[in-house]
Amino acid sequence: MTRKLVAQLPFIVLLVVAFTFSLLTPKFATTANAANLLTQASSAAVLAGGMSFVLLASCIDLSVGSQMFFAAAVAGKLLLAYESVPLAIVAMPLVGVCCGAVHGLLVTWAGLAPFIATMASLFVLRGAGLWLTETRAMNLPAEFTGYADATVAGFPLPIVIACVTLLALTYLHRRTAFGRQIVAIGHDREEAYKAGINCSRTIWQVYLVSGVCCAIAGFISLTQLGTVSPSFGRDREFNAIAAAVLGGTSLSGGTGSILPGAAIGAILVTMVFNGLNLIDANPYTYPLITGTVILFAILCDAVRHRHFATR
Amino acid sequence: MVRTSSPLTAPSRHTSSHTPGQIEQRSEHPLLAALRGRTGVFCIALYLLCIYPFCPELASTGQVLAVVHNAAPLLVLALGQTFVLLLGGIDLSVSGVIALVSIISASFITRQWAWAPAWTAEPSLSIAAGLLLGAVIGAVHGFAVSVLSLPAFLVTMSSMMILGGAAVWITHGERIGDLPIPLLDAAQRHYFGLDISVWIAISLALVALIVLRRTLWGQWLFAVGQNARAAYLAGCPVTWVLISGFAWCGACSALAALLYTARMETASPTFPGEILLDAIGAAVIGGTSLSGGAASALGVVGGTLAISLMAQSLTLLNLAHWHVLMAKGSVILLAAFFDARRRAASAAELRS
Amino acid sequence: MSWRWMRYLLASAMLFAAGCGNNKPAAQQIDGQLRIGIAFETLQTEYWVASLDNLRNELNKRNAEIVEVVADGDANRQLEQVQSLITRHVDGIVLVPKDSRTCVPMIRAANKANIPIVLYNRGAATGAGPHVVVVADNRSITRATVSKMVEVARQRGRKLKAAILIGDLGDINAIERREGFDEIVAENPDVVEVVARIPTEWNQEKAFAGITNALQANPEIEFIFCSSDFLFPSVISALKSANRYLPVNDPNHVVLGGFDGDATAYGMLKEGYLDADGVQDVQFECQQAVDALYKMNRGETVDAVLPDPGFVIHQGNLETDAERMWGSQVGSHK
Amino acid sequence: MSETLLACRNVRKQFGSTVVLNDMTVSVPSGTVLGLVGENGAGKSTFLNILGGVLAPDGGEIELQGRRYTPANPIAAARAGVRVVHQELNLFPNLTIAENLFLDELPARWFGIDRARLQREATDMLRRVGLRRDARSLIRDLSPGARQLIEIGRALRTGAKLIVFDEPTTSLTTPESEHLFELIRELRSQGASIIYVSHNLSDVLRLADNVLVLRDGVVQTLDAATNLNESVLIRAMVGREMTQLFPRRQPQPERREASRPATLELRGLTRRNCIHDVSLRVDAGEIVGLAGLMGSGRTELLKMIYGLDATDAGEVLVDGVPYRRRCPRGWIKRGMAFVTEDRRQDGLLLDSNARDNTLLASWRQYSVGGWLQRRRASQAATQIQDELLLRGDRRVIVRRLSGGNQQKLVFAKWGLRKPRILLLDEPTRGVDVGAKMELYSTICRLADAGTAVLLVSSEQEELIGLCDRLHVMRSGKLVAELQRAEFSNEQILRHALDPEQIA
Repeated sequence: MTRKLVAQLPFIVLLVVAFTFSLLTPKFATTANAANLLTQASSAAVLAGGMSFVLLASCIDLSVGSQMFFAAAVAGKLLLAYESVPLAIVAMPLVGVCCGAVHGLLVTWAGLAPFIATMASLFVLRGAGLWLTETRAMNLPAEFTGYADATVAGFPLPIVIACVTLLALTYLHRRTAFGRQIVAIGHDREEAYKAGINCSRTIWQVYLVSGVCCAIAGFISLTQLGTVSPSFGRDREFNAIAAAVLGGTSLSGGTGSILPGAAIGAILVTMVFNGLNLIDANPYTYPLITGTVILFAILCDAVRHRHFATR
Repeated sequence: MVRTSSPLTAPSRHTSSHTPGQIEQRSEHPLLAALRGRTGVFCIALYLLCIYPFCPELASTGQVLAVVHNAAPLLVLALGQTFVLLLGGIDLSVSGVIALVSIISASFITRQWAWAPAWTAEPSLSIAAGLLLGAVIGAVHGFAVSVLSLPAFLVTMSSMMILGGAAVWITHGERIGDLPIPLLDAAQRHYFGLDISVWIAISLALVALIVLRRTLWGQWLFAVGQNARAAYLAGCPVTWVLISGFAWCGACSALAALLYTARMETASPTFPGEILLDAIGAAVIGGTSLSGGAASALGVVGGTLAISLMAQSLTLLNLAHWHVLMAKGSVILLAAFFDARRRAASAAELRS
Repeated sequence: MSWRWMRYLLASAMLFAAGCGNNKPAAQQIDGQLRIGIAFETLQTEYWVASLDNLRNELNKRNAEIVEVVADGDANRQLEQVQSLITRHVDGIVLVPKDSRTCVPMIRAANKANIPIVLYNRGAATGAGPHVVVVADNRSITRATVSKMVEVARQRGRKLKAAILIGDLGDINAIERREGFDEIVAENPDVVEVVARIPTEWNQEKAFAGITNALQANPEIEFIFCSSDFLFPSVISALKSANRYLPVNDPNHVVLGGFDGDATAYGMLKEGYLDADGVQDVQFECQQAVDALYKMNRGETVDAVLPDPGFVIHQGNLETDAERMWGSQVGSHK
Repeated sequence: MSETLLACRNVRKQFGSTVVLNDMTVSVPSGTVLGLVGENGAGKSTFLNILGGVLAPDGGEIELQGRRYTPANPIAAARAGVRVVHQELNLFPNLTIAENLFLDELPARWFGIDRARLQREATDMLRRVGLRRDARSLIRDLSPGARQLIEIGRALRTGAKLIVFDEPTTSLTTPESEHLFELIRELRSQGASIIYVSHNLSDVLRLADNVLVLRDGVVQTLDAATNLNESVLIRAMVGREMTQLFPRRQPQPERREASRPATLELRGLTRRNCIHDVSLRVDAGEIVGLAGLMGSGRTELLKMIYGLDATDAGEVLVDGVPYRRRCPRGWIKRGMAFVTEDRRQDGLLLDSNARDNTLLASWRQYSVGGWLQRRRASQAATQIQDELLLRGDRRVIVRRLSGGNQQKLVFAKWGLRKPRILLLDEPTRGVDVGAKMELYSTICRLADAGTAVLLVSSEQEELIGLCDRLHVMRSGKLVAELQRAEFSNEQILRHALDPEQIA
C-alpha cells in the first residue's frame, strides 16, 4: 500500500499547499487566479517535462535556461531584422534541436559527464545569447507578444501549447519504443547495452527532445514578457529540476512520469511563488524558498529511491 | 559525484565505473605520460605565445601584476574546488557561500545587528567566524554526500540557491559598505609590490601542496578519490575524509569571500555564478581529473594564472564579456574532453 | 621531477622577461589627442545604450581615442576593468558604477594614478576622494512626474489604488525615485493609496510576475509608477492580459508614469497611453561629463556635482518638448 | 539431420599470463543437447562469454553453420542466432513482461508501439515457457523463478539457432525445472542446438545427448551421455594428480585444547535466507578452508565477519572477546585482514604506484601527528615487496602490472600490518602458476608465524594442499568438516553437491 501512497505523494503535496494558501488569502482560491497560475506554470511545465525526459535516462541538462535565452535571442534578432513572426517561431525549435544535438554529442561521443557538459554549455550559450543581443534588451513587436493573450477554443494559448507538448512527451514516453528504451537505459546503461539497445543514439535523441522543450518554453515565456532581456531564462534549470523531482521522477533514472508527474511538479513550484506573492510575503525570501523546495525535492527522492529500491 | 555513493554499496551505477586518469606527481612517469598529464598548462603557454602579437600591452609589468592580482582570490577558490574534485565530487555552492559569508562577516564588523554578541566587534574574530561558517557549510555538504549518499552536484546546487537566497533575505538586497577604514587599509597593504591577498593565496597553495604530498590526510584524500571502496576496506575513515574535504572547500570559499569583500570594500548579497566557471576551469586545466583521484596543487596555480591571463588578454583585445564567457565555457569542455579521453584510454587497459 | 619544475620556471621567466622589457604602452600617442576609458555597468536598458552612443559622439567630436568596457552587473569585474584602464594609461575615465559603494576603490585607484574620473548617472558614497558626478536629480524629477500623475488622478475625483515597481535597492537612483514617489503620495493621501510595492532588481521577469500577481491581488489598481521605462513592456503585457491597457481619455484608464524617457515611453506617449514621464536629458549629461574631463585634464577645477534638472513630459507638452526627449530620436532598436 | 551447427577448433583464451581456455575443440550437431560440466574456474564461463560475444578468443576459430563466427558484441551474437541465458538476470523491473521480452525489437505502428501484436506475441511466449502471468504485469512484482523463465523466453525468440543455458535451474522450483526440460526437448526436436551448463549432474545426464567435461581450460572427456554416470563425471572433473607441490607445513601439534579461546571464533552467524547458523573456530597458526560451489554463501560469510554485510544473529569473537560494532577500521585495529575476491575493485588503487598500494592500509603507522615519514614508509614497503618477490617496474601505475604482481601487492598491503587473522577469498584467482606458488608460500609463512587463516577457494587442490581443516558449505550451511587425513577431491565435491543427487 505504501508504494501507491508514495506514487500519489506529489498530488497530495499539491493539495496541501493549495489548501494552506487558500486559507491564508481569499484571493488565492479564485478561478481568475487559477487561470493566471496555469498560464504562468505553462512554460515551467514544458521545461519540467523536458527535464523529466532527461532524468528518465539518468542524465541531466543544466543548460535549459541558457538554451531558452539563446533561442529567444535568435528569434528576437530575426524578428527585428526580417519583421516576420512565423520565421522567428520556426527558428526557435530549430535552435533548440541544434543545441540538443551538440549536448547529445558531448555526452555520448565525447564521453563527458552529463552535468559537466551541460554546466559548461550553460555559460557558453548564455555568452552566445549575450553576443547576439549585445546585452541590450530587445523589445519585440506587438504581433509576437500578442500570442500571449491569444486563446484557442477559449483556453489561453500558453496553456494549450503546454498541454499539447506534455501529451506528446507522455506519448513518446509510454507508447513508443524510444520511450521504453529510455526507461531501460535509465535503469542500468550496461544492461540496456547488453539487451541490444543502441544507448548512444537514444541518449543523443533525449537531448534533442530536451532542446525542443527548451525552445517551446522559451517561446511561451518570450510572448508573455515581450522582450529579450539579458537575464532571460536565468536559474530556470533549478526550478525545472525541482518540478521534475517533486513530480516523482527519480534522479537516478528509470522511474518517473511526464504528464501527471512533471505537470504537478511545475504547478506546485509556480503555486508556491504565486501564493507567496498574493500574501505579500517579503519578496527577498523567494530565492531562499526556491532553494529549500529543491532540497526538499532531492531529499524525498533519495528517501523514495532507497526505500523502494527497484532492483 | 563521488564514485562510491556510500562505502557500503558497490560503486554507484550511474557514474562511470572506471577509475580515473593519471597522477603525475604521485608516481614517476615516463616523459610522454608526464607531458600528457600537463596538457592544460602546456597549451596555455602555447596560447600565450600566439596571443602576444595581437596585444603587446599584455606584456607590460602593470598588466602582469594585474593578472596576478586578479588571480589571487580565484586561486583560493580553485584550491578549495580541487580537494572536492579530488574526492570525485564537485561544489557548485561557491557563489552562495561567498555571498553569505561576506554579508555575515561585514554585518558583524559594522555592528549591523544589535543582537550580535560583543566579540563580533573585533574584526579578526568576525573574520574567523566567517571562515568557520564556510567550513561548517562545507562539512554539511560532505555529510550529505557521504552519509546520506546524495549526488554531490545536486546537494551543492540546492545549497547555492539557499545560501544565496539567505544572503539576499538578510540584507533585503542591499549591500553593506561602511567597513572600518583601518581594516580596509590593512587588507589592501602591499608587501614587496604584491597585495596581501596575493600572499595569502600563495601561502594557501603551499599549504595545499604540503597537505597533498606530505600528510596522512592528503594520502587518504587521494585513496578515497581513486577508489573509496578499497580505501574503506583498508581502514581509511572514508566518511570523515569526505566531510573534511568538503569542509576545506567551504573554508576556501569563505576566505575568497573575505578577499573579494576587502577588495571591493563592500559586502554584496549577490555574486555572479560565473565565478564557479573560473574555479572549476582553473582546477581542471591544472590537471585535476573530473572523476576524482588526480590533482596537483602546483597544477592548480598554473591553471588559475592561465584563466586569469586569458580573461585579461580577451579584455585587452576589447572583446566583450560574452566572448570571455564563451571562451571559459569552451576551455572547460576542452579540458573535460581531455580528461574523458584519458579515462577511456586507461579504462580500455582495464578491460583488456 | 626535474622536468616539471624546469617547465614552470621557463614559462614564468618568459612572462616576466617580456613584461619588464616593455614598459611603454605600445600605441603611440598623437599629441593633444586624449585616450578616454568608458566603463559601463550594463547595456541592459535603452537608456544606457543611448548614453553610450551620446558619449561616443561627444568624444568623436574631440577625436579622442575611446576604450570601452562593460561589466554586465559584476562589481568585481568592473573593478578589474577600471584597473586595467588605469594600467593602459588612459587620460580620463567615464564610469557608470554598479552602485554607490563599490565604485569607491575605483575612484581611489584613479586618483592615485591622477587620472580624472567622472561618474555618470550614479553618485558615489561619501569618502570616495575627489571626483566629478554628472547625475540627474532623480528625486525632484520623480516628484514632478508623480505630481503630474496625481493631477490626472485628481480629475477622477475618487481615491485610486496605486502600485510602484521599485528598481534594484542597491542603486542610489532607484532608492531616490522610490522616496520621491512616496513623498508625493504622502502629500496627496486623498487621491492616491499605495497597495503594492513590487521589487524588480531591474529584472524583466521579476517585474512581469510581480505586476501580474499585483493586478491579480487587487484588480482595482489604477495608478502605476515605473521606476524605469525599460520595465514598461512587462507592465504593458500584464495590463493587456488583464485587458486594462486603455488610452488616456478612457474613463477607467490606468494612470501610468515612468522615468528615463526612452523610445518605448515616447511611443506610449504618442499613442496616448502614458500620462507622464520623467526625462533625463542624456545629451546634456554626456556633454557635461566630457567637458568636465577635458577641463580636469587641462588642470582647471570643476565643481563636484553637475546636476541635470531633467524635465517631465506629458500629454500636455508632448508636441512642444518632444525633440528634447532622447527617446524620440533613437527609435526603438536599430 | 545432424550436420554440425557449431564447430570450435582449438579455441584459446588467456588473461595476462594465465591460460584460461587451452586448445578447446568441440562440435555440436544441430538438434542435439551438449551438457557442459566442470569445476569453478575450469573455463566454462569464459567459453560462454566467447560464444555470447562478450569476449574475443585469442586463438583458434569457431564456425556457425559452416561460416566463420566472430561476434563483436552481444547484439551481433544474438542476431547470428546464438542466445545466452546468463545466471544473473538482465531484466528491467519497471518495464512490463512484454516490453522486457522484445525490448530491442518492439513492433512499430506508425511511430508508436503495436500494443496488440506485442501482447499477442508475449502471451504465447509466456505459454511456451509455462508462466501463467499477464504479459502486462511489471517485472518488479515477479518472483526470481518467474524472472528466470522470462530470461529464458527472451532467448527463445525467433531465429534462435544455438541456445546456451548457464545454471538455469538455480532459482526454479522442481515443476518449473521439469517444464524447462520439456521445452529444451521440444527445441531439440525443432532442430535448435542447446548447450546446457549446470552443477546438477543428474539433470545434465538426463537431458544431454553428449557431455563435455572441462578442467583447467582443457577438454577432459567428450562422450555420449548414455555411457557416462555421475561418479565417472566427478572423477573426470577433479581427478588429477597433485601436480603443484605445496610448501611443507610443520605438522600442527595437537595443542588446540577447547579451553583456550580460539583466535577467531564464529558463533551461530545467521542472515535471513543467506547464511544459517554458521559456527567455526580458527586457532593461531591454523589454516581452515571453506569449500563449496559458487553461490553457497562463502563470500557472504567473509563479508559478514568483516562487517561489510549486516548480520541478523550470532557473533564473531577474537580471543574469546565478541566485537559487536563490526566495521573494517575496527577489525584492522584488532589485527584482521581481508583479501577480497575482486582485487581491482576492492583491493587496489589502480592509478597509484606499488608503494602507495602497499602502504594503503598502514599510512597511520608511518605518520607522526599527521605528518608522513615518507622515507621510513618507503623502506618498509620496499622491504615487504622484496619479501614477496614482487617483480615488474615498481614505479609504473598498478593498472599495468600482471595479475600475479597485483595480488602480491594486496598481500604486501596486509602483510605490512602483520595481521593476527587473515581472511582470504579466492586469493589465487587469475594468477599465473609461478605467482601462485609464491603466494602459497607466503600464506604458509604467515600461518607458521601464528596468523589464523580462513581460506575460501574454489580450487580443490589448493584447499587440500594448504588447509589443516576443511569445512564444506552448501546454500549457507556448514554441511561437513574434514580433517587433513580425510581430504580427497571426490569427498569434497560429494558434500558440495546436493546429497540426494549422489545415490
